[in-house]
Amino acid sequence: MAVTLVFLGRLADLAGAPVREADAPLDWAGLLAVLGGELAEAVSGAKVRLAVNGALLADKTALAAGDGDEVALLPPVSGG
Amino acid sequence: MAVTLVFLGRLADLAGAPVREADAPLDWAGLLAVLGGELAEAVSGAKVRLAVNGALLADKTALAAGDGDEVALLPPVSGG
Amino acid sequence: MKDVRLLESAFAPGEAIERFAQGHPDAGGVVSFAGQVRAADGCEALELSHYAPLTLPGMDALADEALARWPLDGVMVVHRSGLMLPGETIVLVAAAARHRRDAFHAADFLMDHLKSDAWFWKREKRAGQWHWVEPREADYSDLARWK
Amino acid sequence: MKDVRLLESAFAPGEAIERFAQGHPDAGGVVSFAGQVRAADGCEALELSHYAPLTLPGMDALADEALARWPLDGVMVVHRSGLMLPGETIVLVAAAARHRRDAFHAADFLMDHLKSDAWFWKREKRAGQWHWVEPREADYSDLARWK
Repeated sequence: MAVTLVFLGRLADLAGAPVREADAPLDWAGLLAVLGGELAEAVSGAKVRLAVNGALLADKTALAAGDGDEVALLPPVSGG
Repeated sequence: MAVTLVFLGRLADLAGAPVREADAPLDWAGLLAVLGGELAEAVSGAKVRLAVNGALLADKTALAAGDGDEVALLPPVSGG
Repeated sequence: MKDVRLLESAFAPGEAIERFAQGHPDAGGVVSFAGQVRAADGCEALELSHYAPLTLPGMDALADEALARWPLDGVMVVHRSGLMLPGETIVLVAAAARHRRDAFHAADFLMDHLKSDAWFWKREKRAGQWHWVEPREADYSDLARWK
Repeated sequence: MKDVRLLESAFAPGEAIERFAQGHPDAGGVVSFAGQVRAADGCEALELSHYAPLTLPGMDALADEALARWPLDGVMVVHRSGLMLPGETIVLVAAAARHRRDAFHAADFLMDHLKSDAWFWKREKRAGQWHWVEPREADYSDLARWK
């Protein structure tokens, strides 16, 4: 079934939408393949982090998302 | 005629009133004589300053007040 | 003690500060910082997005860290999200403490973390075009002071 | 730009902060400090006296010094005198600046000077007795940081 990808900040612009579905299971190589091109390159950047169901991954290349999981793609933040 | 002495903070308590008149002309020795006792001692303390007509004296022992002058006796401050 | 809020619509910072100060009658002083959308520089609008599973929990943990680091009577952290116009308040932090230096440090700490270490993404509209804003170098060095 | 006031009666700090922030739409942020009479420690009332020929001119010169030291959009210095009850605001300073660090420094600077280098005399009433308050050692060392 599906993994939900949530794109934040400028990654949502690159993705063309804030949310996208991907087939489960999904690992880091699979994520890059699904994203492709410019978006895969952006997500590979050292400052972009991943969270699965609201839990940050210390090592994003260890991604292992299953059916029903939500993967958030988090570029550098800027608040205040 | 007269010099007006204005006592601030705890000096007003010691003086028993916030304002007192003294004969003009008034120098440092004259001021201490007019004040007398505990009040003269308090005013001699290193942290007490004098102002004549709103202008602080760099050296209070150089006091030279004339008729109509206002001499303020200023103990250590505490605001905020 | 701890008031942490993520707001979707405009709010009055002065009112929030006053309520916070009155809620901490034993504190000698309250330091606050209010950040607003600047009218200068041709900024027409600002939009802040966030990620719900991380943003409010992160703000809450930040408030707890400030409370643990300094002897405070209370902290307030209020952050807007959504679309904002010039003059609107983006962020408001306040710290109440017996001694003012603790309150100054805590408010400073909270702001440094909200600027470059909280889950918000900011973009500005200039001449009709949206531009993503990333923290300045100074924001990262400000943050590093607390490590 | 510069708002310096010596007030004889109670005022609402939040309102003053909000008006100040709105008056500086080009500033990115406003830092404020509000000091209030603490409800704790058995303080029943507080009285601040001042010496008119020195006090307001001194506050005004202090505000000018802050404006000269940091790139600020504006400063506000409001100080009460007279009799105050627990919960009432004694002092309020605010600084508006493009960069928040300048505003933090200016507000901190203003408070350190108002605490131990402005022409006010403070006494507290405890158990029906008035006691003069002098600055703490920490207030003098805080002040020395700016020399």
